[in-house]
Amino acid sequence: MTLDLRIDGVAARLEVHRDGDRYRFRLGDRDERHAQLVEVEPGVYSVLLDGRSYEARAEPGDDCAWITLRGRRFQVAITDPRRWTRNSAAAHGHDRDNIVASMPGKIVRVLVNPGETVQAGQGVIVVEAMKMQNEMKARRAGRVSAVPVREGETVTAGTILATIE
Amino acid sequence: MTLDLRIDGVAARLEVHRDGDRYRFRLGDRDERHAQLVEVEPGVYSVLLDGRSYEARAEPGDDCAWITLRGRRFQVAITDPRRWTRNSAAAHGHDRDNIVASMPGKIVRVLVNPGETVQAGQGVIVVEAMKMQNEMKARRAGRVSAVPVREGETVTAGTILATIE
Amino acid sequence: MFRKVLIANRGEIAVRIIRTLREMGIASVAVYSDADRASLHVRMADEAAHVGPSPSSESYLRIERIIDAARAHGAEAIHPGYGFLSENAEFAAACAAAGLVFIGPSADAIGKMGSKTAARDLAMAAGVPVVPGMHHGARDADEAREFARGCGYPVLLKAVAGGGGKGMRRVDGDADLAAAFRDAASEAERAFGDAAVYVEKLIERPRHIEIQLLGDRHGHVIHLGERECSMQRRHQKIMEECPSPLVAAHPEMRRAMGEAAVRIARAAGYYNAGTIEFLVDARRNFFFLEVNTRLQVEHPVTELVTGLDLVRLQLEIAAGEPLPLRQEDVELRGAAIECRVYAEDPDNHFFPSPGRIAHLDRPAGPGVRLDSGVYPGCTVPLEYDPLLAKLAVWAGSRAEAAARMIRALDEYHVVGIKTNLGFFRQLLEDDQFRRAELHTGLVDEFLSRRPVPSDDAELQAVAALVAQAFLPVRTSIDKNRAGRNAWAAWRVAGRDDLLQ
Amino acid sequence: MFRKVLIANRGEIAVRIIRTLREMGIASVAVYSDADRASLHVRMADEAAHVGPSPSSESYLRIERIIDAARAHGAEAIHPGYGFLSENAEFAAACAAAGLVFIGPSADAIGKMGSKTAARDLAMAAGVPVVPGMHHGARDADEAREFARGCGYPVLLKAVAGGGGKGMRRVDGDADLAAAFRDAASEAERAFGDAAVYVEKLIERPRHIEIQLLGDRHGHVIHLGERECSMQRRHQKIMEECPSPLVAAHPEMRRAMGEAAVRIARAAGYYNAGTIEFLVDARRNFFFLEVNTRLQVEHPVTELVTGLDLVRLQLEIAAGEPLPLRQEDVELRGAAIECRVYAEDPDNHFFPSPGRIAHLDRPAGPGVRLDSGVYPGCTVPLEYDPLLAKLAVWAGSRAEAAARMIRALDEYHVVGIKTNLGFFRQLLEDDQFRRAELHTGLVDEFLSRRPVPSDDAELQAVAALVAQAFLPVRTSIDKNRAGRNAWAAWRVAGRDDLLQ
Repeated sequence: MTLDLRIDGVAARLEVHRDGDRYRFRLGDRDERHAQLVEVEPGVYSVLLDGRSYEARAEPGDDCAWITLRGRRFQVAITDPRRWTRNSAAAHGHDRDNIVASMPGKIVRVLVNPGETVQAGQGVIVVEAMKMQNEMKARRAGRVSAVPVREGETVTAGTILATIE
Repeated sequence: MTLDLRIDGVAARLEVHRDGDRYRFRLGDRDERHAQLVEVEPGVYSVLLDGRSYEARAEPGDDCAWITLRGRRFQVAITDPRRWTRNSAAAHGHDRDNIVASMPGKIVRVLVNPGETVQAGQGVIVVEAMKMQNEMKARRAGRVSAVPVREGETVTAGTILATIE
Repeated sequence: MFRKVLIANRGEIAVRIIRTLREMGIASVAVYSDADRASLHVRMADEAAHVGPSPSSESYLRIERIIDAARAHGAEAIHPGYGFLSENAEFAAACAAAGLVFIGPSADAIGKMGSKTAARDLAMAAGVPVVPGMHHGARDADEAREFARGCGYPVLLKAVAGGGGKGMRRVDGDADLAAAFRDAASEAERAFGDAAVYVEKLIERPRHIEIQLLGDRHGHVIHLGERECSMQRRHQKIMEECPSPLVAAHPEMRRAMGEAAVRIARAAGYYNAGTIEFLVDARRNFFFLEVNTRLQVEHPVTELVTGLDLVRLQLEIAAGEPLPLRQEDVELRGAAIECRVYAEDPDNHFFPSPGRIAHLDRPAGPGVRLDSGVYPGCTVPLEYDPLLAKLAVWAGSRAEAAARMIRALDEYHVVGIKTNLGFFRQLLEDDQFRRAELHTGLVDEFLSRRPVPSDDAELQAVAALVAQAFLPVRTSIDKNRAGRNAWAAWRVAGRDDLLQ
Repeated sequence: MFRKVLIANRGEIAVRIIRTLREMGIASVAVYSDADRASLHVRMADEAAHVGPSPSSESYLRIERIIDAARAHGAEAIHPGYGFLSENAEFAAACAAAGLVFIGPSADAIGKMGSKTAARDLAMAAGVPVVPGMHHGARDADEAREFARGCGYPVLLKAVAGGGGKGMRRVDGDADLAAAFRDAASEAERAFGDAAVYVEKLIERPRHIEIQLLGDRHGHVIHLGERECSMQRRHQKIMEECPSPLVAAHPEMRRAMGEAAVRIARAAGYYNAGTIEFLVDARRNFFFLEVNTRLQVEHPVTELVTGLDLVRLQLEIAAGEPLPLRQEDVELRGAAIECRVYAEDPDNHFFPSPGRIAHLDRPAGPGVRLDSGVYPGCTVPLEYDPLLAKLAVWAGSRAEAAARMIRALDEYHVVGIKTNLGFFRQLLEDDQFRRAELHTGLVDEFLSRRPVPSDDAELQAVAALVAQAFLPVRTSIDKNRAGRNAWAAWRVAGRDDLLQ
């Protein structure tokens, strides 16, 4: 069968034929490969490819899987045309950068105002969680388009703290 | 609710009232106890009873559960009247002792003949498995009522090799 | 020896203490908050007492509740571990008042040494060099600025009651001082309930090297050599070594720093385990930094190299026994390294990453020691320090120990939450670390030069193959199988819901 | 040093070798039979080669397939582990012929020492006392009986090609000899493809103490002290110690036995790692028993006490490097104990208990080393030796090590198959073991006096409570919850089916 994948946001076509735990597959326009794959523990896969042994761990994500092997992490989604367009947009949507709270916390100080321009690495907002104050920095230079939180406010995980364009 | 249990083959009545992870229970005619129980991992239970902390592991058996805690192993079954009679019979059926193959193997030598009397610990049959020869001994003295296997025969796990009465 | 001991702590250190208690045939009593009912230390202890709601201020920091629990369970002594009440003189005194043995130094010694300013006076009196700094908390930003100008920038703002880098700020000039002072004070207030902050001259690119002390209640004090703790992020140790590569190359330093540490301990009438921290500058001068009047997080590296069990020794000392060894009996063999494994996201400002551990593979084999407080399926609570485990290795040499740590990290997998395991993996391969050119700023420097992994078509192909096996796919051929695999993944989640 | 090494073995020893290879930056090639595709050593290796069907006679014992795999993967050397082809001179020669380095002694030395009778001649020539015995396999039961009468009963029948107690029988008089000879020969035939059996005088209640040897390819041979291996069942070691309590109490024995062992090795031109086994009688006389020309199962206790990595040393020696240490550099510190964890049922004649491991909790923490070949959900195959793991502990003294082992065993849980963990737990608390009054019959004596656990109403109550939570119950109130829990259990099973 043939699958449309998105690997770390980049579209790729996977052609795969399975016979028990043996696979014949071709990723994009690369050569066809032969591999053997066994799920040895739930979400843990042992893959033999050209005599090399790989152990990969899979976690479910939103509409995707996170695959970890040899210390590397890959986001892989199986896409259908409709979803593809949306996701590819997001994948290529590098024109804006949201600073997001990765866990619940309290806003201690807001260091920038909407409209200001910031340098990469410049402090944007100070959040306290788990008894530690963390200064969230801008990952890239740009203009602060939004700071939807106020000092003293408690935020939940996933809350957008600031947006840089 | 009240349950008829069989603990290591002995009948016992368990009266138990549950409120979340808190339990009020009475085993047989003992005093009522208060305990807290949490399944911390699948089949692994943390029990707090009178301030003491117990960790128990449960495995499914035939019509019963095997409970291991503090190095001890208990067989516990929840019985209904019909099953109860059958099981109690089995539980008390100490008048015959089957020597059973616990895994596949090959009969190397049969050391006794039906009708012979054997002493506790006397060798009855030699089985070879996993490259080791194991002499199966009589657990108790008695008369050999049956030896349903022949030398050279391969047996599967659970096969009765000899019966002592 | 005691028959029953209560551990006034949680997580990996509670588990580590329970292990030695069990080996000594002493019954253990765990304490737990609402968030910790299913935690490993409760599962492993012989007895357990609930001491309140999840916030530590309402449970693990409540002196009276801890002491009531010890009384109710008939414990004769209390081990405070590290953090929480471990350096709280009031708690030590309360234990004594309740007829319980506090496994640590006297309340008096904690009082003398717990305050950084008082401890510095003590060190100076003992003829040990100290870093120039204020002798008391600054009244306000102005007084702090005044002193900073006097000794010259850069300076450090530090919490008087502080520890673990909390309430600490570097200031490079007048301009930043006011804001830094405000942040440090508020952080100190939150962390220690005391906003007092003082100023100290900052030594550039120093090493952090500390001496492990051991003293019995009969006046006998020895040291167990040093630990190199220069690998820090935001003033928090993340990786420690024994011996210090610098001291190993200059053994006379061990003798000098060890003797200085013992002098300070004697001057304070100190007993049980303790640690004297020093800063060492580029010319190998050492300056007294502070005292930790408790067992250190990083004690395993000293245990691996000396062959001693520090918790066992703490218990013997607390029970009034004399030290079983003299200074000349202390022998260092080989090299040990420890990594502090945190639930945090190195790719997102090292932000804490609490949550449920869906899958866990632990390293083992030759020379690997894991002190862990978690298990597969457990939930890492939001309320506490996100230390999951300490991974320590021992080998004949530092290079072999580093290689062994990399091997162990490769065997270590935590699925469901983010950890800093991969970060350590990179750090251990850093040339400057391998050359042992260490200083407390090395980790931050490394972060700026941290290598970006290159694309790997081979791994990408394997990932694609695994993903198609793992994800449910809408095709006739693979429906059942793929569906089943995805199910498996969801069953893991579903299963863990039962643990709530 | 080699760039890539193939491991001609499986299970825990393959995993243990892979770990050192990884630490040395050497790529590892695993081999596997049909039964081992999902085994841990295949998961952990960098590369893997299939070498045949499940029976070892068609896979792990197939010399040409192993060598083909090494060639196909570009390995430069082969580590044989223990068992399988590790003491097969033909295999060592075949490696050499194929231009591969055999990580072990020369084929010539294996030939000389592999045959028990030849090895005994060698020992006698080196002036090392031996147990009276035949110098060749017995033609038949009559010749065996003749010799037995000569040296006097009791005697031992032993396989000429033997090892690990296979093909070994005790005979107390003429009457039993014929049957025992038949059994020993048939077992020897099956185990080694050689039915030859010889007779040896039996020393009553002996200790089994062995010396670890290490020799480089430049004629330099040293010993790493002894191991006490008297804890045996059916002539198989189940628990080993370093140092031997007897030798620790009489250090002159270490020197005498060590020098005797080195003399034998020199006489045979022996290099790489090897072990000389001795029997020691009640008057502390020692007799040469046999040579093991490979890494021992129990090597971890020597590693823990000497601080050396024997597999690393084996690789360095095989690569032609000189020994990195002299005899006087070998230092023993503290005490180590190892338990061989088997899938077997102590309550049913220790019958092997292969199958699926449904749940696995592993011990960790201070002084605990686990060398395991299994993981949760894996299946222990029927085809091979049922050794699951080796649990070793180190501590400052033997008593502390024993207490630590008990603690570690209490943390170790294998659900789904039977193991001997609980048996070790009892054995470690046996007075005779604690007093270190060891001999090779101690375990059998212990089995006859093995304590029967008394009823415990408290534990019974807990078990009842847990069972009602675990088992599905036909009542309205608890239906869902109980149902769910039982489901959880069945899901475990169902999940594991995916692993087939």
